[in-house]
Amino acid sequence: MDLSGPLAWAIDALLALLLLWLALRALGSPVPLEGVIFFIGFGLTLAMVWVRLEVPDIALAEAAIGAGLSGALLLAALAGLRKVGGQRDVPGPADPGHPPDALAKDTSGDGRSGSPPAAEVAD
Amino acid sequence: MQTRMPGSRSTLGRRLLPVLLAGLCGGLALTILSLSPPGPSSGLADEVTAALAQTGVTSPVTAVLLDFRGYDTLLEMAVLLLALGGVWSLVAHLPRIDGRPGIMLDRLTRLYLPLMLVVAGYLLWAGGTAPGGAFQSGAVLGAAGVVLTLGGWRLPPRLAGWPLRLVLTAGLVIFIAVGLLPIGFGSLWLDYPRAWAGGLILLIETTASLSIGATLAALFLGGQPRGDP
Amino acid sequence: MTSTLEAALTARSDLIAPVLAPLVGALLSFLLRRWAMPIGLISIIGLVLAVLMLIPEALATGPRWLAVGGWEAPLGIVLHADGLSLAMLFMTAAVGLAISLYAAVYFHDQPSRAWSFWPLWLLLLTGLTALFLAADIFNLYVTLELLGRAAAALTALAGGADALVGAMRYLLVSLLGSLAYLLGVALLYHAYGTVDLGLLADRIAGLPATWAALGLMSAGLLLKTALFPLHFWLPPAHSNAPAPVSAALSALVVKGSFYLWLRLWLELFGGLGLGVETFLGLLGAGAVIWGSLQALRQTRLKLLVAYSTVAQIGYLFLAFPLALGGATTAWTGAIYLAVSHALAKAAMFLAAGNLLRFGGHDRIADLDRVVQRLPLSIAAFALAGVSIMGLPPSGGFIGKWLLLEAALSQGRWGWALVILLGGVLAATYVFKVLGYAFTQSETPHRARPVPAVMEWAALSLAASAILLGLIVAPPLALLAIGEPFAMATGAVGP
Amino acid sequence: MTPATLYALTGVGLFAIGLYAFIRHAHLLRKILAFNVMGSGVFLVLIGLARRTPTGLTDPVPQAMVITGIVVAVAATALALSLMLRVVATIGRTELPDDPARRAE
Repeated sequence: MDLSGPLAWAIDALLALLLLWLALRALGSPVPLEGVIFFIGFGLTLAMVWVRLEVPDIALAEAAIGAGLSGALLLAALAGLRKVGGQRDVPGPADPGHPPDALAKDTSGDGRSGSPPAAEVAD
Repeated sequence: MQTRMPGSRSTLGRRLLPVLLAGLCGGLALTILSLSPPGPSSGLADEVTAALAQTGVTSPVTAVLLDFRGYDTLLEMAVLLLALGGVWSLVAHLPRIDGRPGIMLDRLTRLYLPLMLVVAGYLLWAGGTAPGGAFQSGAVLGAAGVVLTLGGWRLPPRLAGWPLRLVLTAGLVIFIAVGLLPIGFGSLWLDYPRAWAGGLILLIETTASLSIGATLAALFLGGQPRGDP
Repeated sequence: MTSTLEAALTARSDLIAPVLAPLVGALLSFLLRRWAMPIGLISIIGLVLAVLMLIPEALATGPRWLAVGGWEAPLGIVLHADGLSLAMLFMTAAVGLAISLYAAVYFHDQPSRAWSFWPLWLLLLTGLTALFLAADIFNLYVTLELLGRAAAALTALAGGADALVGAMRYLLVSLLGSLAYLLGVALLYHAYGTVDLGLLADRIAGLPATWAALGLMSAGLLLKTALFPLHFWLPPAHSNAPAPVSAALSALVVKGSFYLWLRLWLELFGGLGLGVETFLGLLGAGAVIWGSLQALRQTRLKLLVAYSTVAQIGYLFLAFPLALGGATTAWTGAIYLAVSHALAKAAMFLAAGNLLRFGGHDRIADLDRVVQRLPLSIAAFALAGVSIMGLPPSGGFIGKWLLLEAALSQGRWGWALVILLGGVLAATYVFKVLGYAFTQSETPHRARPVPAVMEWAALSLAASAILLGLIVAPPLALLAIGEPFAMATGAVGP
Repeated sequence: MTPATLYALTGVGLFAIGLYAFIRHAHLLRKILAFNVMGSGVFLVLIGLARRTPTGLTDPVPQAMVITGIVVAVAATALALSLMLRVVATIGRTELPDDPARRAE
C-alpha cells in the first residue's frame, strides 16, 4: 500500500477526522446507548486505521476485541444497568426508591460518618 | 437510562479544564512532531530482525510477544485472569441476565460458530509466520464464546467447576512450566532451548489462545457459571 | 556468554522466584479453591524463603541481574535487584506473611469470599514483587496494572456501599494513572529506542519527549501514590476495605508506585536538573500537615489510620529537596521510613480490624475499655503508634532522624520543622485513640471474640516496627547494596 | 510529516478528549468509555511513531505492546463494568456520590 500519495493523504486525513468525530460523539452523547453505539463505530474505524498503518496483527485484535467484544460487554452492561435500577441517573432531592443511608453516608471521609462498613458488621 | 443529563453550571474549574487540556494537547503534539524525523535510535526493528533466526518463529511480532518480551506477555495473561477473578467476586451478588435468543440469532450462531473456530485455528497456525497468533486467535475464540452465550448456550454444570478453571489457567500454567524447563538444563528462566523453541512457542500459543478465549468469553458472561466447586 | 565463569554466574534464575512463588500460588488457589487458604499460606512462605535466599548473596557479591529468556536489553527484559529492591521485597514478604495469617482466620467462616480473596491477594503480591524486581519501564507498566486492579478488586470484597464506591473510584484513578504512565513510556521508547532503565539512563537527554514523559509519568504515579493534593481517593478506599486488605493497601500498594517514581527519579529524571525537588517537597509537607490534621478530625478509627497514611506518604517526598545537597542520608531515611511505615501501618489496620470485629463498629469515641478486653490489639496499636510518631526506639524514629540529619546538616530549618510538627500531630491522633481505649463508653460493645492469631499478627508487625529501631546496621547495609541512591546525587554536580 | 505522524497526533487528540470526558462526566459508563478512548489514543501514539524505521517496516516491539494492551484494556473494561453494576445496584445511581463533576451539576 502506498502511504504517501495525495489520495492516501486524503484517506488518512479523513480517517483521522472520523476517529476524532466518533470519539467526540461517543463521549459527548448524554444517552448511554448512543454513546456505546458510537464507540463501537469508533473501534471499527480504528481497526481500519491499523490496516492503513500496515499493522494487521493489531487490526485483527482491534476488530475482534476493541470493537466486537468491548461493544458486546458495554451493551450487556447497559442491559444490566436497566435491570439493577440505574434508571435514576438524574439525582433528585427526594429519591424514594432506595434506602437513603447509602447516599447520606460520607465516603469522602471528612469525618461525619458514624457507620462502619456494612460488610464488616455482617461478618 | 434514556434521560438526559441536566445542564451544568459553569465553575472556575470547569472553565479552566478545557484550557489546561488544550495546553496538554498542544504540548504533546509538539513533542510528537519533535520525534517525527527518525532519530539516531528509532526503535528496535533491526535488532528484532537480526535476532529472529534464533527464535524458532518467523513473524517478528510473535517473536517479540513470546520470546524477546515473553515475560511481559506472561504477566499480561495474569492481568487478564485477575480481571476475571475480580468480576467473579463482584457479580456473585448481581441478578443474572439470561438471554432468550431469537430465531435469527440461533441461525446466525449455527452459521458463524464453525467459521469462527476455523478462523481462530487459522490465526493460531499462521501466527508463527504471518499476522496472527495467540492473542488474535484467543480474541476470535472469545467472540465465538460470546456468540454462543447470546445464542442461549450455557456450559454444562459438570464442566463449569474445576474443568472450566483448568482451561482458564492452562495458558499460564503451561507458559510457566515451559519457562521453568530451561532452568533444569542450566539455562535461564524463559530461555527456550533453541532446537525446540518453535515447538514450545506453538505449545504456549495454543494453550494461551484457549485460555484467553475462555477468559474473554467468561468476562462477557459475567457471573461465574454454576458448578461444583 | 563470553566466558564459562560468567555464564555460570549469570545463569541463575533464582531472581524470578519471588515473582513465581505468589503467581503459582494464585493459579493453584484459583484452580483448587477448596484448598485456597493452605495454598496461599504455602506460597507466601515460599515468597519469604525466596526473598531471604537472595539477601545473603547480594550482601556478599553485590546487586544481581537476570536477562529473562537470555535476551539482553534492549531486546529483552532485565530484572535487577539492588539494596532498594531487596529492602522493598523484604518489606513485602514480611508484611505479606502477617497479613496472610490474619486473612486466613479473617475469611475462615466465609468460604465464598475466601475463594475470591486468595487468588486476588496472591496476584497483588505477584504484582508487587515483579514491580520491585523490574528494570524495564514497560514491564513496570504491566506490574503496575496487576497491582492496581488487584487492589481495586480486593477493596470491593468488603461489599458495602462505601467499599464499592471507594473501590470504583480507586479503579478509575488507577486506570487513569496507568494510562498516563503508558503514554510516557511510549514517548520515551520512541525518543530513545529502548524501554530498559539502564540504557535509558545512559541515553536520556533534555529532549521535549523527556519533559513530556516526566510530566505524564509523574502525574500518573503521584496520583497512584496519593500524594497531596491527589490523595482524595485513598481514605475511602483504604478505610472501607476488609481489614487485611486495608493493611495491604496502606502498607504495600502505595509503596509500589512510590518506589517506581523514586526509581525513575534516581535513574532518569533526577540528574537532569529540573528544579522540581522543592515543589515535590512542598507537596510532601502539605501532605504531612493536611493528612495529620484530617486524621485528627476523624471519628472513625479506620479513616483516622487512612489519613495517617496520607501524612506518612508526605514524609517520603520530603527526601527529594533534602537529597538535593548530595546527602544520600535523605534517601536512606525515606526508605527506612517507608519500610517502618509498612510494618506499623499494617499493624494499625489489623488492630483496627480487630476492634471492629470485636465491637461491631470503629467509632473512636465509643471504644469501650478495649484496653482490658483486647490488650494485645491495643498494644499493637500503641507500639505501631510509637513508630508512626517517630519516637525512639522505632524504625520510624530512625527514618525521621536520618531525614532530620539531612535537613539540619544543610541548615534547612523549614523542612526540619515540618518533620517535627508532623510527629507532634501524629502523637496527638494516636493518643486520642488510646485515650478512648482506656475509658468507658456509654454504648457497650457487642463483644464478639477475636481469634488469637489476628491479635498476634498485628502485634508481631508492630513489634517488628519497633525492632527496626533497635537493629539498625543490617538494614542499612542491605540498603547500601549496589548504591541505589548514588546516581542522582552524582549527576547533580557540575 | 507522514500520515503515520498524523495518526500519532490524532492519538494525542483522543487522549485529551478522553481525559476531558473522564473528568467532566460523572456517569460511570461514560467514564469507562472515556478510559477506552484514552487507551486507543495511547496505542495510536505508540504505533504512529513506530514507522520511523530506516527500512519503512513498522517496529514490532510497540506492535506487541499494543496487542497485549488491547486485551488488557478489554479486561479492565469488563472489571470496571461489573464493579459499576454492583455500585449501581447498591447505591441506586450511576454516579459516584461525591464526584466533583456531579457536584457542579
